[in-house]
Amino acid sequence: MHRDVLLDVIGLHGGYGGKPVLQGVDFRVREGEIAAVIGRNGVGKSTLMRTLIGLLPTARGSINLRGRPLDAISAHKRARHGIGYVPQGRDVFPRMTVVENLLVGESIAGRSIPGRLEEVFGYFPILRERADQRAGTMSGGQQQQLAIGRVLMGDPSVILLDEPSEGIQPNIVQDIARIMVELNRKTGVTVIFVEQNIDMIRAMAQRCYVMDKGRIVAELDRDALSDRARIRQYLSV
Amino acid sequence: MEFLYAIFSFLYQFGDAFAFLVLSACGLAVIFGMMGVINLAHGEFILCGAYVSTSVAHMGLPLPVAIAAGSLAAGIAGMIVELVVIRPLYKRPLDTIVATWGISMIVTQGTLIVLGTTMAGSGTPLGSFVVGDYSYSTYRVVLMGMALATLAALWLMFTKTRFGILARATIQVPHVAEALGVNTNLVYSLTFGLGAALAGLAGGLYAPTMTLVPTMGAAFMVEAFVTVVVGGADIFLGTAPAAVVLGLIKATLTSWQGQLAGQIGMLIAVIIVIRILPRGISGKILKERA
Amino acid sequence: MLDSSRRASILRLVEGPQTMGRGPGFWTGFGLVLLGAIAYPFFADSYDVGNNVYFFNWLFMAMGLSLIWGYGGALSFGQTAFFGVAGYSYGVLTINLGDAYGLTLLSLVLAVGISALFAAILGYFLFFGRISGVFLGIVTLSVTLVLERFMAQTAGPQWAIGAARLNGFNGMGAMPSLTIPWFGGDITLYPDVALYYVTLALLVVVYLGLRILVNSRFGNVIVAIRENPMRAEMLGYDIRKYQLATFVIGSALAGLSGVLYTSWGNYITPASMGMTAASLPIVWVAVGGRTDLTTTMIGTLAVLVIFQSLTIHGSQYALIVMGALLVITVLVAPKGIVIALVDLFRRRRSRQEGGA
Amino acid sequence: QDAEPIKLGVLEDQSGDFALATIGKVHGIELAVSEINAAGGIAGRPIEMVTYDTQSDNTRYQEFMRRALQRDKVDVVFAGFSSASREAYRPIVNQFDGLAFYNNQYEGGVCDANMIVTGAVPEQQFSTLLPYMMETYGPNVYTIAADYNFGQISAEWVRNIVAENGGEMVGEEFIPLGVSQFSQTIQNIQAAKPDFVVTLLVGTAQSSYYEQAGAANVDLPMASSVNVGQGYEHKRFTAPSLKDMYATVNYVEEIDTPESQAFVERFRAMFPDEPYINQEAENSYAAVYLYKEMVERADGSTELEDVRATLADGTLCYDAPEGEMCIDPKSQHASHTIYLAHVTEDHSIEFPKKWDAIQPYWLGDIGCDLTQEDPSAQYTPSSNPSN
Amino acid sequence: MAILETRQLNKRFGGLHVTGNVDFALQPGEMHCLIGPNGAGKSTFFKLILGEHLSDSGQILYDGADITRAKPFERIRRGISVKFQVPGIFRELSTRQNLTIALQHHVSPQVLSEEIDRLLEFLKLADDRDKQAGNLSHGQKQWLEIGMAVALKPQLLLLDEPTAGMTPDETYATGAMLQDLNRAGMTVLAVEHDMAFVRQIAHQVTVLHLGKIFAQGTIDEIVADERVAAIYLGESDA
Ligand SMILES: Nc1ncnc2c1ncn2[C@@H]1O[C@H](COP(=O)(O)OP(=O)(O)OP(=O)(O)O)[C@@H](O)[C@H]1O
Ligand SMILES: Nc1ncnc2c1ncn2[C@@H]1O[C@H](COP(=O)(O)OP(=O)(O)OP(=O)(O)O)[C@@H](O)[C@H]1O
Ligand SMILES: NC(N)=O
Ligand SMILES: [Mg+2]
Ligand SMILES: [Mg+2]
Repeated sequence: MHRDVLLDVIGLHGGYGGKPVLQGVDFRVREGEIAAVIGRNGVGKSTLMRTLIGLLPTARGSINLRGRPLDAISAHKRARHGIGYVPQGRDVFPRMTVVENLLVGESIAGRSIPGRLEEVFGYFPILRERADQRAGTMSGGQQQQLAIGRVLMGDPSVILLDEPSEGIQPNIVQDIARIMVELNRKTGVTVIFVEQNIDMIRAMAQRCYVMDKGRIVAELDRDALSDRARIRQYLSV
Repeated sequence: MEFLYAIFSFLYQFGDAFAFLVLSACGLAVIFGMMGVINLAHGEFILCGAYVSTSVAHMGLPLPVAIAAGSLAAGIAGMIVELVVIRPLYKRPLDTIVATWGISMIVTQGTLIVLGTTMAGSGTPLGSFVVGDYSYSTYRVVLMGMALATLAALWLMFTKTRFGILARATIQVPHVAEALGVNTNLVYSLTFGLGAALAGLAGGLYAPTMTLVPTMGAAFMVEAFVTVVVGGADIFLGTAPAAVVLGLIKATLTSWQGQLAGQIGMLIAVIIVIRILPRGISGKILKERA
Repeated sequence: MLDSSRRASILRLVEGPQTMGRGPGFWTGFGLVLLGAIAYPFFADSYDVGNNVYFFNWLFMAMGLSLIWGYGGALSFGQTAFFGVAGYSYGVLTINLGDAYGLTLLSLVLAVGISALFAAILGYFLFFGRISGVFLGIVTLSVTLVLERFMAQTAGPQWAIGAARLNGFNGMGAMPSLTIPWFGGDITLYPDVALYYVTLALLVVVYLGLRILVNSRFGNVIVAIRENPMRAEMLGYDIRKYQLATFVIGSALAGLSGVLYTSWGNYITPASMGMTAASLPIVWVAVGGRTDLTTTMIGTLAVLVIFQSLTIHGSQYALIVMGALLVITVLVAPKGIVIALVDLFRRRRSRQEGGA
Repeated sequence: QDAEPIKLGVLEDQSGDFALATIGKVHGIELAVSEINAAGGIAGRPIEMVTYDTQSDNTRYQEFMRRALQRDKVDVVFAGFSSASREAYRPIVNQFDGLAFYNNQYEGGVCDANMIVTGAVPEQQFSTLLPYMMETYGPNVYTIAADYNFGQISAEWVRNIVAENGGEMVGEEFIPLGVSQFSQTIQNIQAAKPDFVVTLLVGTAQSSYYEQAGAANVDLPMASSVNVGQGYEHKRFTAPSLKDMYATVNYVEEIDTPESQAFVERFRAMFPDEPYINQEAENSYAAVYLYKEMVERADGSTELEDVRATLADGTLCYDAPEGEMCIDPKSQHASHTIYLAHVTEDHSIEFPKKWDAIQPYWLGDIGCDLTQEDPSAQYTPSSNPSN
Repeated sequence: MAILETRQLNKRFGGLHVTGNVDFALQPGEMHCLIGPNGAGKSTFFKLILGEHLSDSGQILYDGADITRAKPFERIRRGISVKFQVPGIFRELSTRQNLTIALQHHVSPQVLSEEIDRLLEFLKLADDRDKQAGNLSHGQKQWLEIGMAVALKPQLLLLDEPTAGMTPDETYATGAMLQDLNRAGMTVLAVEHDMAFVRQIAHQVTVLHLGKIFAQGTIDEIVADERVAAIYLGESDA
């Protein structure tokens, strides 16, 4: 299968103020692919995600989306290019209701998509049940579902997920993986996700990048991903 | 009949205190209550609204137009201040105390130097009416109506419009709102501008009834801050009941024991209310409701 | 001579992660500044000496606020309440007790004690009621404004305590200055050299004492409460007691400022508890960098000196320049002006060294 | 010749809440100084002004009074608008044994050898005003007054004089400084049905009363010792909110004697933008000339004792724009020509009455005699050596 | 006697009954896991035990004493310690200072420094000792908080999702550490969604569902329970 390169990251350096974290990240993700990023705590996975969406500046190197460099444009404009970002630690809007949280996600598309709210409620029934609850009082796992539902509201063509399984009960982890795969099949959405949960990686990923000390140090393809032990080994590089 | 007159007079006094608290507080409720910016220059936005609306009125334009112009001018001034001074400070809101204190000094003294020590008033319109033994200013009834209308408009705007939702999202978790496609800089600018415009509105509305001097904003500050804080984190749930409670206490004590009692009584009420509701009135409402 | 391990253990008391100034370099600088301060009266005229005492007077309140707000995270907008209570107490006590036999010193101690007691009662009400954040700020502001408005209307002759007329908005005057009993006649501490040294000594003692406090276990706990009160409580600390203790100490220092101010000018006014007066300490402390005692002290002194000289030389533009300075400071020096200058200096030096 | 200048310290509120009423005082001093210097100075010495902006902040008075006396070593200092500021600096003047002029109308009673007062005092303003008002409008009086010493002591004067003249206080209300909302006060006044209202309002916030009372159509005559003459409310608020306000002033710019109009002309020539030349501006102007007269009579000495000695015979006078002002040796206060200023419906001023050479007699009557001893005290009707 | 016992513990938020008549007992020396669907009330149950929320009715006993109304710090002083679900650290203080504040209670100043170094080493935070804790990565914050909780040397350690965001190896190491501590006498109650971890450490497992105790037993019993699979585990291969 030959698909176009969607996201091309070349020699990416970045981090926080004076302190570099990313030290030359190279990888490419094709249109319609589901790619995982794995690695130990503190190697820079979340930093990579934040740099991709534009919450952190590119210090050197470049990020290209469908051939266009993103580095100079601000986060909200990147989102408007159809990138949906689910941060680690959920970061829901605590004093807004569940529905209001979802509505904010529409900004990715810049418009309200008819029927989409119902679709999201279909994926995550708890959100319908708690539509008027303040998001900050939801349980951890409920918030995670909300955070995922929120980006789906904006019909993104690329989804960045930072540890989506964190705090989620096992059967819903499976559901989320299934939803992502299904969405990917139906709409061709590209998914890049950071994960530690081997089951989820195996259930979702078509390709997997291994990160260490601010660099991509290995790439696992479909075959390699069928091997649990191998993933586990890479997770603890 | 006497009894009805007495009731009317009490309602009028309460409404008067309520309107002053609400109109003083609304702009601050947006800028401080929502955005977390401790705006010690709130009074100077009020000053801006008052001066501009009075100048426009002196040009012969009708008062409503003049008031709108004052509010607009304050709003634009607010957006400029936001861009230049406030924007770098969202991550350290406490520093806005110093910055806005500085702005307040600059504006107050700048006004004195440029426009002199005072500006002639434009006069209170609409005359007076008599109920029982007392005659009342009609315009102050308009102020009460404006206070209610402002509260309603704000509530609708922030809970029912898309802008309102995005504004609240931006203020609660800015980086996530940004990452979800919200132009947070624009939202900040508009929100701060709105708060300033509301302050300007208060200035425009009260200008015909007050002395116009560069320090006039100070007259609104204490009332504005205590109302917003007693209201608590959720300004839409909090500001109105806070103004009711404080207005009632102030009006009752003032009529019973005079202005000093009204002032001190209101401040003591603030202390007691916060002691009973350590997260303000809206904190209490939210807890019950959640 | 101190042997080196003794010296190290003394240093450990006054140094630590909670204070920026550290190491021999800092203490050498401290010593030099102190020597300069001690020598100052020999080179300055008596107006300047007295005027400097006036500046020193405020530093106690600033350091107290740094402790409460910078270290403890509780923004008290009403330190002036304690300033005023202590100032008026000193006035009432000395007018009634007189200034013989060192009774003014007793009055000083009592007045500071009264303000501490007041802080303890208010603090109990606040912290045991779990009031925090802006709510704390507004309650403390309300308290100081209530005091201001109350005192402002005590003009009538019925408002007197013993021989002391409270005297309303005009303020209370004619209380004796501090005196030190001495052989062959008391030394009256007018704003002059003797008072300068007494105030300077107090300043050094309070500064070092606070450094010891913030670098102690107690200091660790109060900064922990600032960062995350729930976590601090979940480590087993009764955070209310720590907050209360911090508040009382900081407020007693505001009280000390109040007494010194009152004695300095033989005058205390309700305006010193009003809105403007209440905001000033916050501005001073924030400008210097509230999370450190040294920067607070330097910043406060700088603001006081600059504001006064602007007022003297800046005519009607003084307030505009002051305002602009504040805005610019906040924008270019996020951690306070002192820390920004230190950083700048360090960067310069490292660049020079790198280049060499 | 390089004669050593006479240093004149000036501490006035050029910014903050009181600036409205006090910038003109500084200008009045500047005008007098330029005139005197142009005419050869005081006893051949030029006057040099050392001016500080006290920012309507009592603390600043303390800082700068010390500075003026101790550092600048001024020969005399003109200082203060509010009585509170005067009381803030007075101990310092005493401590350094300086000489200060307080050029402001006030509640009276300061018996202090280091102070000379050119402002008008209650016996000059109220003993004239209140009998006239009661005769014209009736005996029932309601006082609203700023809630501090000035207002309270002035109100005490009003109370006493009303009683002495057979009138009745139907209400008395004290307004904290900074209050700007008066709906309840207006209603209280209407409830009491007075024949006229005495307004002793201080500061710009309180002057909002007039607009609000006008809007509510209170329509009662008013009387004041401070308003109009200081804050020119009739110029700042729209007619007819100050209709039938009567104020006893020793000066306002509308006084149309030739002396007054010449003064206004000279003033406006130097300060074309001056919004209003109020009574304290004239007091300040006259004070410079009074001081000049004192120094010259003391043969050019500026020593406190020499200067004060020139007052002893009670002939130290100056032909001020208002008329003759003389310093009373016992109290060191000035005598004044008092004008009854009446604000008409269109806010123009007419002067239905004028009293010449009203003496500041009260301090002397109760036993203040600065030629004999210096208590450095402030007395009130209810608290003074005679009772 | 149970070290921790709740009797008929109830908590509502508005109309929502979050904890319903929970009778729960934990034996000294036990390693116990609490599992259950998102929103089951696990974190709320912890907060009730700790006093962050006060229960509407029911009783909480610790070591035989009634602590239902006790202040949070009093409960900690009795020997309970906690790691929250959302990391609770002192963000602007260094990693080192965070640990100092936890340790200074009961460690003498002489050995404090060594003790901190040991702990930093163990938490793999030695390189980040002077970093502001707020700038640690998500996983590092979790480690730090576990470190602070353990530093109190509690009798009873409560852990709310201690291994969320950890790699499988790190999860395993955490489990091993807890087992060491348990052998030294510490009782552990952990909320987890990671069944491998639960299997590794738990003597007993309690399933909470809709605020009620739904099932209890060993991990094998729980995994075999089809009702638990239906509401929680799904097609697990744990
Ligand atoms: N806001 C920040 N400021 C400074 N340094 C930071 C900040 N956030 C993270 N870091 C540092 O950057 C490095 C990478 O952190 P990052 O959050 O990207 O790790 P991660 O791979 O996502 O880890 P985890 O699996 O724990 O989430 C870490 O050393 C961390 O301490
Ligand atoms: N303050 C609150 N107000 C209203 N509802 C609340 C509040 N706190 C919690 N809840 C609700 O109570 C229920 C239990 O929440 P809790 O956080 O205890 O769940 P949990 O079992 O820890 O879930 P998770 O595994 O997702 O962390 C949830 O439905 C949640 O939405
Ligand atoms: N003297 C006055 N008005 O205070
Ligand atoms: Mg991460
Ligand atoms: Mg939970």
